[in-house]
Amino acid sequence: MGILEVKNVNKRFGGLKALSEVNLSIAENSVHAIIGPNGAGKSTLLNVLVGKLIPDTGSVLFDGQSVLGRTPYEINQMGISRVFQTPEIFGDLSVMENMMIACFAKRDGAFTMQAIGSMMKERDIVEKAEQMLDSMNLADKRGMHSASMSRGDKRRLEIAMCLAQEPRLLLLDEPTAGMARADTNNTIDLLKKIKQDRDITIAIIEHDMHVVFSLAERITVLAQGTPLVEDTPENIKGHPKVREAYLGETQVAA
Amino acid sequence: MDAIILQILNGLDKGSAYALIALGLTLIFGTLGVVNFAHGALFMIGAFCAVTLSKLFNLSFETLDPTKKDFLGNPLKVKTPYVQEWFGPDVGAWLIDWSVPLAILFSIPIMVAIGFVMERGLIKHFYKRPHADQILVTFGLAIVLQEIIKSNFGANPVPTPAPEVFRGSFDFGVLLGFDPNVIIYPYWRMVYFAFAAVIIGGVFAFLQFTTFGMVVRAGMADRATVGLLGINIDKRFTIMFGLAAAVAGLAGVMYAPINSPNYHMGMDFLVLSFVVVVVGGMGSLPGAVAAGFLLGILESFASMNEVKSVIPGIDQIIIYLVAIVILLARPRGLMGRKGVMED
Amino acid sequence: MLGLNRKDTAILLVVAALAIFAPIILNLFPARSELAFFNAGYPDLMQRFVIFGIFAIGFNILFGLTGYLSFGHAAFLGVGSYAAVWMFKLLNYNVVPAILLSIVVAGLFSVVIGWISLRRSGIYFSILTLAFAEMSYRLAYSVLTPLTNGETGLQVYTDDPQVLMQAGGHIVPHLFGLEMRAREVIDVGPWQFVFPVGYYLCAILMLVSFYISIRIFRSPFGLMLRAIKSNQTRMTYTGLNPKPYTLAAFVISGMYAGLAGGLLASMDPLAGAERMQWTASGEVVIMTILGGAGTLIGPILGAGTIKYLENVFSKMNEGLLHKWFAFLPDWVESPVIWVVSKFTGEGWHLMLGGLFMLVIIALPGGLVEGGQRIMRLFGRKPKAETRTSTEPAE
Amino acid sequence: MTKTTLSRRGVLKSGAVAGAGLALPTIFTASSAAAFTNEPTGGTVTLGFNVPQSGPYADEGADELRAFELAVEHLNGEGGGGMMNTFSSKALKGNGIMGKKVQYVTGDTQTKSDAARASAKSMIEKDGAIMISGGSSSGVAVAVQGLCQEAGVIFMAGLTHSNDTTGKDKKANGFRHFFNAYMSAAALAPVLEKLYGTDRQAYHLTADYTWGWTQQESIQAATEAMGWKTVNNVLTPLAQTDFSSYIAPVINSGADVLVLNHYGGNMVNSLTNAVQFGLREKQVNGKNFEIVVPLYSELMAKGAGQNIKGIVGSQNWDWKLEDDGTKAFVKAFGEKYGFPPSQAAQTCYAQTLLYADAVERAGSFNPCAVGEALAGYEFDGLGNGPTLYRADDHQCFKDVLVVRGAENPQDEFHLVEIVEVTPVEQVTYDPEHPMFAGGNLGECNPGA
Repeated sequence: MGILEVKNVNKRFGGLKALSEVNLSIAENSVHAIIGPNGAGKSTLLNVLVGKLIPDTGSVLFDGQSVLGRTPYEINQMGISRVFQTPEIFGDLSVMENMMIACFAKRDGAFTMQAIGSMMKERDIVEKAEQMLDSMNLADKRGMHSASMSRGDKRRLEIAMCLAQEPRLLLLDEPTAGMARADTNNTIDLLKKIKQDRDITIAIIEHDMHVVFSLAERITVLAQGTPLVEDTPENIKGHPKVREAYLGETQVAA
Repeated sequence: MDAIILQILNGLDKGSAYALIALGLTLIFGTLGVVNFAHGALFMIGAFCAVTLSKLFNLSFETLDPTKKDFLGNPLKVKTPYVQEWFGPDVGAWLIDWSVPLAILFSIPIMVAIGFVMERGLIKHFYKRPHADQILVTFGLAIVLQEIIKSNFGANPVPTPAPEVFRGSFDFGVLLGFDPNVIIYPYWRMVYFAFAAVIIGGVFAFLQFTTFGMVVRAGMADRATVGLLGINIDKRFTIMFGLAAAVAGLAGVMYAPINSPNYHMGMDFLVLSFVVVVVGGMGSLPGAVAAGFLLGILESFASMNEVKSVIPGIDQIIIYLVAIVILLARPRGLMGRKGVMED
Repeated sequence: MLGLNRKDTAILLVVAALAIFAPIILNLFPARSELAFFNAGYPDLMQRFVIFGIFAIGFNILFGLTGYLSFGHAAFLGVGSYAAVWMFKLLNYNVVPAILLSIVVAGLFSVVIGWISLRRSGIYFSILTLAFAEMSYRLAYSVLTPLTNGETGLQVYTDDPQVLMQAGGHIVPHLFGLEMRAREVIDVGPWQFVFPVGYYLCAILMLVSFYISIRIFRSPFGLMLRAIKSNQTRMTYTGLNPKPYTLAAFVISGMYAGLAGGLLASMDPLAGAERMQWTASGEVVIMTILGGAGTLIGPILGAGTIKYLENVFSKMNEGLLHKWFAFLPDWVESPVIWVVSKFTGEGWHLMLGGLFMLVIIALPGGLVEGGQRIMRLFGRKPKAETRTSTEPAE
Repeated sequence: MTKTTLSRRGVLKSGAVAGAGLALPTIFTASSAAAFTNEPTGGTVTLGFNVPQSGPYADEGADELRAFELAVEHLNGEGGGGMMNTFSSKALKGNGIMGKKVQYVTGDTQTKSDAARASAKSMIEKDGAIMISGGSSSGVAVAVQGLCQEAGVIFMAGLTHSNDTTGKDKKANGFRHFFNAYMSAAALAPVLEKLYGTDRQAYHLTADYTWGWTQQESIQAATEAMGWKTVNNVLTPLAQTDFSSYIAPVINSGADVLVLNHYGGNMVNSLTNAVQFGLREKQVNGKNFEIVVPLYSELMAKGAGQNIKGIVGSQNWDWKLEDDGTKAFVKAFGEKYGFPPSQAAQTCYAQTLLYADAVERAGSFNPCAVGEALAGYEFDGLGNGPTLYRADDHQCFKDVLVVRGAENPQDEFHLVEIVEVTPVEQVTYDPEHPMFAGGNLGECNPGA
């Protein structure tokens, strides 16, 4: 039994069948990649997992509990954090403030009324936030306006915020999209380190095969809204169906 | 039945004014992404174009008539309009009588020019600013414009009648098989409705069938992409602003005979037209038109005695009530697009 | 001090000093001089400064922090006033129950309106709040006249129940016997300073409100509100529910508005329906943005500026202008007066409209930004207020 | 009145300065030496003119302000003296009021009770005004009157037509020269009977706020008393601009008279719409359809243009009256400003003179003394013929004009013509009349 169990999920948009009979199991503490060509239903699946979309039929269980019908923040509080394709951070706030918000969310839940509590009293939050920034090499940017950071830094901040919540499952939506090769490699190293340092399950949706094959322990290939194969990277690489459906000749060479 | 037909007529008529104003407002919003609180003022300026032309035609020279006395007991100064002197009494009188329709021609260049100046001089600098700033600066502009009108024309309404032939009313009921005098409707209001229909149709046709319109519509959908195509979208948007100003102005010109224009009529319509645009859905042209007519008709129904006796005061709040209900039922109004003005 | 860091304490102390010494600061000019026209140190205006200051401080908690632009906040001011006057009518003229009830009623009212309106965001939210406020205004003016006394405004009549009224009791609003309109007049040379009781009650409440608002700005709650403004998507995907936060902010600012309304009624026991009109809601938006939305002190500055200009410019008449410009030769004087008169007296709206435009165009951050620029000009690092740092002081 | 004795006088007080005879505002306070609020101690006295300068009534406000300026000029002995020459009381000498030069301050009521009170307070608290006058709506008049009562200054109401101003909301410190809705109705009824007969079906459109209701109530009572029937009374929102949906049903309702209980912009629009719908040309029940606008003003007639022709209504005063007072006033006003005064201007001018005269006769600025001098005072020569300031409710009783829109005006100043001057006896009512009941003048309040 995996930490995330997707069973018989179907989702239609009007006449278009975006997901059909999707079954997926992600094992705890694994790195699982979901790949597939454009329009394969990767984003729809992701949105189902985080509660943004509700499937027409099927079930999604996280740690044995259904996530269906829950709002994104409830699902997040269950232990699923999401990293977006373009980093979603609080651009108007400082890096430290971004970090603190994540720490508060972990400690206090979806809503607490601390209308006039003083931030100065929140020693533990401050410490934890600083620790996180340290570990992500962002400590020197703590006072910076986060919108003015480089894209790579924003990405690291976003991941740091997700990690501060100590999620059990981290969902990454094309984390290296639009990055230069050097940045991509840094991100790969970062993710490897994260995996090393803690007990966490990582699910990653990715285009870049280099990233996928550097990180993933298992790979699911989606095509036309339905899982084609699920296997280890080695087997996927050589799988004829996958070549046919998606990889093509060029990408594999890369 | 007759009462309902009558109120539908009233509603169409009111709705055409709302729709015209809302159309321009949503055009500016959709193309430029600017919330223009001065749009009501443009409507008001349009109405005052009609007033101005009528005053120009009435510019007079004075001759003393010793047989009559003025209020101080001095000989009365009799005024004769110059146009009557220059073109003869008949043509002169005709010009004065037809000053409102003639003001259509007079107002278009003025309104377009005002639109250009506004966009280039002020609005342009606010594309990137928060909507609250846009609201405030255009609100400030609206106050300035209306105060300028006030200091020139006074606060009192200025009567601006329709041409003689359009005064009086038409017996609709007879046409539909009712008794005479049951459903009568003023000629000028019918003219207004027809005029609004033409303008609305014209704007839609312009956007639908011209290349210019196509580019603008593409720009409304995705400004960045159109910019990448190397098309100078800014210039076109300026022209759109002029067009929207002209639409508001024309709505005002033709409205002048319905209610005597006064300097704060723009503010009276401003809030209402915003409600119309939002109910229709920000950035949706058909939505604005539909919402205009819908609210006009509902407002008319709400003012019926039969309705008022059931819910007292309903006519005071109907527009707002409908707006609330629609916005709760349809998050982006009748035809709004997702993600527009929601942050 | 009081759980504030040094900078915030300094701001609070400055505001407190301004409030305490306002009767002196605002009566800068000797009472009989020509310039006395520009004095503002009389009870009614001083009270308005701080009351509308409270209103704007509260509005800023909603708009400045969460970015939700309410166009119907005047409704809460209005119901606050009505609640207070009703307390005068039913109990007696003591302001304590009146003010408490006005806060409570406005709070309840804002829970209802906020709960509905906050289902939408952006301009849709603005229009919903506007619709509620306009409905309140129009009904108060007409159908609800038995409750609001309509056009005339709700006031206390001698035949009202006033069950707690004792024989010979106070017949004006008072705080346990201390009449709101009582005042101390002190003459210093040609200067005259008025120290009104009502003003000081308002000022104390304003300082309390301001202090609470600083605490909110600097609290985790305030941080969450700013997070809402910044990125709601990230917020929900960080496991936070924006809705109760926004609603809480809405209700808090509604209660501030209710307090302001209750104080208005306590200073002058008459509540008119116009208090709820959309223009009144627009006024607080303008005050906040003019002063500097999202800054601590901005709303107070904005409220004071608008109320002062409204008062001074609407009272300038041509007779006065003639007196002032009498030193000019006639051929200069007439055109000067002609121009100036367009902006004063009847034309004071023109001045106000022009001013909004000017400030918004030149100073996107409002008067606070103007102040910061001036500070910079004098070579000082603008350590003044910024919109962001809630960094905990170590 | 409770006196405020908050504490001892401040130690800083310099007796010499305070005693030096400065015209300082000494507001509401017992700690000053003054006997009443804003007692003028120097060589000048300050009056406060609170008129609408913004909003739809701004033009009316401007005309009121012109009248006030003229009155101040005359009081100070400048200009020709205007109606001071025809005024039956000769107490005014043209040397100011009790020898003190008259100064004035102005403010904007914005036709909102809140703003009007703020503006009046500023005049009383800051400028030391001893009397407040002006305004052009009843809501404002009642609000400011209440304020003046509390502050202890005299309020000389401007244009306010609601019964409440000197009825339910009357105050000892407040005085109204203008006529009211009851008087309009009483004056109109006989004329309407003469013009349109006793068998009429009336349809009322009424502005949905206090003034509209009192006027509608008054007109309905007066017309029903002479045999008319009231078919319907429809309340219209104050903010309404297009009245078509209210006018359209009138045609088919069986009514043959439309009564528009509207004022200002409301009236201009509703009348314009009614004429647009062709009501004036209709024949109903075998009679010509008629429209009545109970409260008229020159500015409204101007705004409605040709639509006003033949429409009957009532006015407090009109510049075309032939008495000496009117002539003197029109001459003074016309020569100064180039056009004849409105009824709003006349009432404001008369109120200013009446106040000044009362001060002279009382020999004191004390509001209580002034009030006493005004209450029950009979005078003439201010344009309205013999007039009584009734002591019971501080309402002036005088003739009321019934006017009609002129068919063929010789110029823009002749838009209305006088049909009849209804004598004062016909419009007088008992102070306890039900439409005015429920109020109480209370005690006069000198403030200090």
